[in-house]
Amino acid sequence: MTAAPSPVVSLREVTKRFPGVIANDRVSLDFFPGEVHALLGENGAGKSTLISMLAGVQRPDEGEIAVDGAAVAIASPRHALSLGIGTVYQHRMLVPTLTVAENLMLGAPWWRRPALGGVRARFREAAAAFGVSVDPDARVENLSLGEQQQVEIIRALWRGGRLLVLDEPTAMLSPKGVEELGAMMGRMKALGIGIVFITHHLTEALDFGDRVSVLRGGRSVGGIAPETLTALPRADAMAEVVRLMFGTGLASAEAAEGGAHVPRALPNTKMLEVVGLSGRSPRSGSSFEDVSFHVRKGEIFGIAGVDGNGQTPLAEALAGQIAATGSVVLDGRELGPANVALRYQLGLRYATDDRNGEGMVGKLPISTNMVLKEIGAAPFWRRGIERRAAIDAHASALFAAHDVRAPGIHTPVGRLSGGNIQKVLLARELSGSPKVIVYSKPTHGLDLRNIEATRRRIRETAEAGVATVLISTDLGEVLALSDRIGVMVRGRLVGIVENGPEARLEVGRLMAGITEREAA
Amino acid sequence: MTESTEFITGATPAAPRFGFLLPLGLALLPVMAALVAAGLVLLVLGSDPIEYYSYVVQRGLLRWRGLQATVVNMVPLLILGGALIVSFRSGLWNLGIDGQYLLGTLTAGATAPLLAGAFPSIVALPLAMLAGAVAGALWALPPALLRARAGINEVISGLMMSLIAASLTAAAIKLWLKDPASLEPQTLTLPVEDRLPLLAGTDINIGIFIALGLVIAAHTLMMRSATGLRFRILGLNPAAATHAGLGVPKLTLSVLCLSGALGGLAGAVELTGVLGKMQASWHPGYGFAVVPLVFLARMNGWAVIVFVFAFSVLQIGSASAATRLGVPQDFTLVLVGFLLLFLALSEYAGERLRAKKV
Amino acid sequence: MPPIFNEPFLAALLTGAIISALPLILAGLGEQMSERAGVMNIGLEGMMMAGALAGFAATLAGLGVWGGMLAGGLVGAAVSVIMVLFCVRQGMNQIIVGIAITLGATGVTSLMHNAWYSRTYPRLDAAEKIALPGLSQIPVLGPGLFTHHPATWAGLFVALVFAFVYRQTFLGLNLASAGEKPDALDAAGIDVTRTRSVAVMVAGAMAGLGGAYMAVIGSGIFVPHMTGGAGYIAIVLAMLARDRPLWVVGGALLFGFCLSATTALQVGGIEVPTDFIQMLPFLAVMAVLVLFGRNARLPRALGQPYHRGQR
Amino acid sequence: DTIAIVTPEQGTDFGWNQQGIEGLEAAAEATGTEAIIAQGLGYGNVRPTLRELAEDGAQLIIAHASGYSTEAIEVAKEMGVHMVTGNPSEPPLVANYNLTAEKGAYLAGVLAAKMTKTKVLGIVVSSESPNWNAQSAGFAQGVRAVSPEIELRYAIIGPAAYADVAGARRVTESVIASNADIIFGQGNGSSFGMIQAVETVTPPSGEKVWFIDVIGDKTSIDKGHLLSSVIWDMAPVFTQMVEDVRADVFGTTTYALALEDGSQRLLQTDHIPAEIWAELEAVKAQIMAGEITVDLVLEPAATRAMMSTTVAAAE
Ligand SMILES: Nc1ncnc2c1ncn2[C@@H]1O[C@H](COP(=O)(O)OP(=O)(O)OP(=O)(O)O)[C@@H](O)[C@H]1O
Ligand SMILES: Nc1ncnc2c1ncn2[C@@H]1O[C@H](COP(=O)(O)OP(=O)(O)OP(=O)(O)O)[C@@H](O)[C@H]1O
Ligand SMILES: [Mg+2]
Ligand SMILES: [Mg+2]
Repeated sequence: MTAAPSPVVSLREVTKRFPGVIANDRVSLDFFPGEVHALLGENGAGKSTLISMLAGVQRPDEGEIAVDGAAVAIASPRHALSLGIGTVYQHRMLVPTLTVAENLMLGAPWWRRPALGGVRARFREAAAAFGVSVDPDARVENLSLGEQQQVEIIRALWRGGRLLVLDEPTAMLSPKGVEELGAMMGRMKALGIGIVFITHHLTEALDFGDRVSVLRGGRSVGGIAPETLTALPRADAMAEVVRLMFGTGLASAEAAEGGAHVPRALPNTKMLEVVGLSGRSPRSGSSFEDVSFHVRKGEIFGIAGVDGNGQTPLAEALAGQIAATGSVVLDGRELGPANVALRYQLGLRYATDDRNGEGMVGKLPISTNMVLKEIGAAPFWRRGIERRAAIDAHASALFAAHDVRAPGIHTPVGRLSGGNIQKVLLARELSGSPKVIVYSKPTHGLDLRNIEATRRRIRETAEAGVATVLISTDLGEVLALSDRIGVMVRGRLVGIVENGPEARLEVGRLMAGITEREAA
Repeated sequence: MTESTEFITGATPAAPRFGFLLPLGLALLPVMAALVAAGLVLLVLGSDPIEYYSYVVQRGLLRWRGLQATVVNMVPLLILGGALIVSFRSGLWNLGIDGQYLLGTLTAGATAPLLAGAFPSIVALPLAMLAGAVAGALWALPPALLRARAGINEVISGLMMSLIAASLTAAAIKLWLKDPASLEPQTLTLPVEDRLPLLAGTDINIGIFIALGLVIAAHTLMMRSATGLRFRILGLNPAAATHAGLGVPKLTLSVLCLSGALGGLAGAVELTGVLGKMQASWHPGYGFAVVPLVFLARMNGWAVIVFVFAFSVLQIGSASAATRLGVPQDFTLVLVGFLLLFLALSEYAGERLRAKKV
Repeated sequence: MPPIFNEPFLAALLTGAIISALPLILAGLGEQMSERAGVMNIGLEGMMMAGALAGFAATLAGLGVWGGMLAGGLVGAAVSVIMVLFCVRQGMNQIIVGIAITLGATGVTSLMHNAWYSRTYPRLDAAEKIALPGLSQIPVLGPGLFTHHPATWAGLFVALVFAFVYRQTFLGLNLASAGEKPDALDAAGIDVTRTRSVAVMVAGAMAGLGGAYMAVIGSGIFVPHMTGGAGYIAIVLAMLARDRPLWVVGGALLFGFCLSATTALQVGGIEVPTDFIQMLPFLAVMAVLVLFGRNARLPRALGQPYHRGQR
Repeated sequence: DTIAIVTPEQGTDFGWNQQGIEGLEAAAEATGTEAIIAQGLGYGNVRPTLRELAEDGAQLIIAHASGYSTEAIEVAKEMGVHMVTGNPSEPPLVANYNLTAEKGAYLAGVLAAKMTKTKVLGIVVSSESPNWNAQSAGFAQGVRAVSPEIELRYAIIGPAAYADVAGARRVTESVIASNADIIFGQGNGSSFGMIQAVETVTPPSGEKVWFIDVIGDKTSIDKGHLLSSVIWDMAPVFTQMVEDVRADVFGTTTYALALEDGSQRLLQTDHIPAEIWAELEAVKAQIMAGEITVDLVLEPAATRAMMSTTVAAAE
């Protein structure tokens, strides 16, 4: 694949400011046809902002965007589409009350009649090729975030165009899904379409990317050109990227792989015991059935599985957010009916994966969100009246400890970048003295440095005696952290595997559904 | 429970206590603009704007008698403002407020005269107010239950309950509560001397202090207390409320009933303070006067006081200005319309400025 | 039942029911579209008043019933431009602007009436009715239900048109998206502002038509405050019906029939306090809410201004 | 001196408000006093206006809506000003004026009974306010005096439908469709809706429909259907009041519309045949002579009863 000489789209000295932040600072980049351009950078580096200008959602404050060498002011998403720039945004962009098919067709002239028939068929193929089964007539609000993202990717691929921008498209995909996406990007390339590929997984970046560029603090701090990239041994390339992203030596390259698992001896006290638990999420309708497992003091119990297999409802049931049948025993105490507040007091924490949807109140300041689950409790409230000093002090401490990047603790959380919101959320759940923590995709959307930090924290809190349930679609992560691993398929816990050299294979076979119900 | 609520909760990261100063500053310009616009209408009507406006200020503000009327006029509006602050900041849109006000007035009208006969005012009036508050809360209950149990939108049910209340109170008075001595269908009258005490030598009853107290209380509750924060989270992101274990249904019930109680109290205070009796035809529709004021005040209690005061001056002043200059009373509607429009414009400009500062 | 319940009387009652329902239908359909697109139009009452005066004036000036309806629609749309400029384009608070519009329009029309008509109270001739061949011959029901001015049929037809638009066109999808997730619509390449502007102006036009119908066909005369809260009832119907135009029609007819029922009982000499009967339609709505209330969920983005790229 | 009136609506309704205002102006003219008109104040709390008028030097204020009574009496005592209301007199400050025209309505009833061809008469009211009730009942008595067979159709537009023209027209059309060929209509603004109906529809048997109005004289805007009107001329009453205030006997007598001084009378239009008018004059004389007594009925229930029972009697 020879990169065509002249770029499809180029950014020239583009600057974008937001209240309190310079999201992009004189960034210049070229995107070539038939080339996958991997765009890397830590949380808040300005990736999404940059592409939002390509998509016509934001306008540059300074600098210009050139298409085929000619400067254009991209006025609107419509304009962007008409220029052949298609985008899959980091946050979902589907209309929840419309069906998948209707969403796919959105944008046609208003007087026309939607011809659903053809779309259904076409979509089914595409979905199959993608290794997912989503009903084109399903209402989008009933899909998991993962499924929603897959639908959007398919939509973007359909539209084709000349430049395809993907903002963290793999964040919620299964390993198989990621492979498929890679293959598809390959096909697009062959058609001479340029692709901008944003990810936090260096491996993916290097697997699929022909060219790598890195943003840091809003600035473009360099990258690796195709020829160098092909020449360079993988390890060196990896090291180089890490250096660009974080300056020297801050993060080790194999952190990207999640680090290696070290077997530990654990006390035999069961901190959390789940027996025959079943339930379904009224919101999403997805459910889980007859799930049983236990977690010992200080143990990390991983739950692997493709998104959409009932992990979220399971987590919500454990947290007491949705009703469920069966028994959940915490530290020898039967928890009984759903009751979030009580469970929280007893030391059961749930770090949700739906940070914007339910984890945070976007319009409230970071400081308030940090104490969202302790409203009314001392020292933050006295006789029901809030004590700002205490709250702010608490917030500032966590703010620093978790390295949140934002103008200040009074910034509305909604303004933060995806990764930084995640940091605030973890900061809140880890504070205090938890006995059991249920993580759902704890590092999704985080950059390397934060992934490393977060995983270290998960380990430390576990070693401090916290029983941990780690739900993740990132197998590497599960293998890196867990002592034992359960696998969920279609709402059932199809097996539990001791972590070890054989684990990856065993888990893979379980996920593929090869062995049926030989739960330990 | 996934409903648009932001436009009623508004973006309010812990609004500073005097955050209303900016809107106030921004209020002067639009007021001028509105006066000019309405002034043109006056010219078309063939009367002198300057004369009209000076009358309004004269009779609504400068004249002692007028000022008193203005203050008295504020009482129910302020309490209703408090009720709306509670509900709007919680993302619940209690448009049943007029109905709750009516039920409160009716209940106070039915009980106060009897109670005043049996007990000294110091006991009777608080009891009547309590009754009014309870009635208001009860009237808010059906919409609250529908919303809490089945997620049924409270706007529709609220409006319905208001319309029902208008007929129900009228029927109740005509059929059961009518004062036999009066031709007009109305409840027994609470004797003047048994009403809320007046400030020495004025027409102003102590209801104004109750009202001011309630608005500030509502404001503080929402902005500084744990309960208030729970309410606001409910408004800003119900899913988060569930996630944080706040018990959404219970919160919804308490918000709407509290708001309803205040609504009822507004009626009870006005009845025991000024009206003395309720007429079958009594539905002043304060709600729709207060709603825009509360929005303009960005649900800030202090600002609500200011806007309600200005609004009352206008109401009292223009009533007599129209009388004196032969301008039809409905001109006031036009004037208020213009004011709201231009004030909204500046409120919006203010929000823009604020956004820049953050 | 008393002998007075003769066919002409029943016919008059049915006619009355339909005529008093139509303004609610027209305005309600408009509000429904506006809300579907995410704009809460509280100014409906004012737009109806404006339409009523315009329609009356035009017909009085000799433009005929259709001329009056047209004028009403145009003026209603014109008033709604305020809403478009301030709320849709600038993103100002829709409730304040809506109430401002209602107050302003009510006041201005009252002043105009005072200036133009308050000494002479001009009145229009009856709008000529046409009997639908066949249907209008049905005994008892026929004459009342199927003998109306064509504008009445036009009004009902609009409901079907709306239903078609919502189900069968991209416009329908666009409107729904603008109300549920405008950024998604924008990302799909459809201009949210334009979509909402159209919806709001349609709402204004429909409210204006409703007012004009009330003044030109309903009463044949204009007096201040004559819409008497019909606008708010229309808003409730729209919210209740969500995205089903025919529900608006049903709800409005329910109101109309309750009103006629009142008259029937009184004239029949059956004693019922008017206040109670006044409550019936509202109680009915509450009942509907309790039964089918779950459908009364409002669009997620209702009332929220849309600013591209804002977090 | 200064006298003032406070009315709920604008004085352009050819009815209650207009007659009140014109009456006051006439009285001011006659007694050489200054008149202040506060019109269109709605049905809310008018204490502020009353106080203001008193402070502006009005010695006599007419609170021209039954809903104003309580406020008016309170303010009268508070500010020592003479106040006129619909409630019982409390001299020296509060006087009652009972503006009920049951006698005039009785005459109207007689007129209608003699003119109707369908033998069905309609009474349409905008509310069940006492003075409407008095007239409806008076009308009914007048009709009965002529013939027991004639049927009465009594319909209320709504609890307070003073501006509901559409409703008025709808209800009136229904009543006409039930075969009424004369409508006795009472309801300020909404009267115009009734007139609209009278002008545009006919009963099944096709007779011309007549309208009998109350309080004001709409001849100037008639299109040929205005049969008559029960006129309330308030000038004499108001003049009397002013003089009594001067003579310090204010409120010792009740002030009422009377056939004697023509303050309560039936409007003569050229649609009324001369012989019938002559008979009406005779009936009027009998009433004044006390040979005919017209009961004053103010309660809604009692009023409705008069209609329904008679309907039953007619079957
Ligand atoms: N609309 C906005 N309003 C205010 N601030 C914003 C807005 N959009 C982005 N920012 C700020 O700009 C900076 C860059 O955000 P951006 O989303 O581009 O980062 P990112 O590289 O995509 O991070 P992540 O990997 O976590 O998605 C962040 O500090 C963010 O808070
Ligand atoms: N109706 C909805 N409204 C808002 N958010 C929703 C809705 N349905 C799903 N979501 C969001 O999508 C996310 C995933 O959806 P869901 O609850 O279905 O998970 P799932 O299908 O069980 O898949 P997994 O368990 O692997 O996350 C949830 O966290 C929720 O926030
Ligand atoms: Mg991003
Ligand atoms: Mg999920």
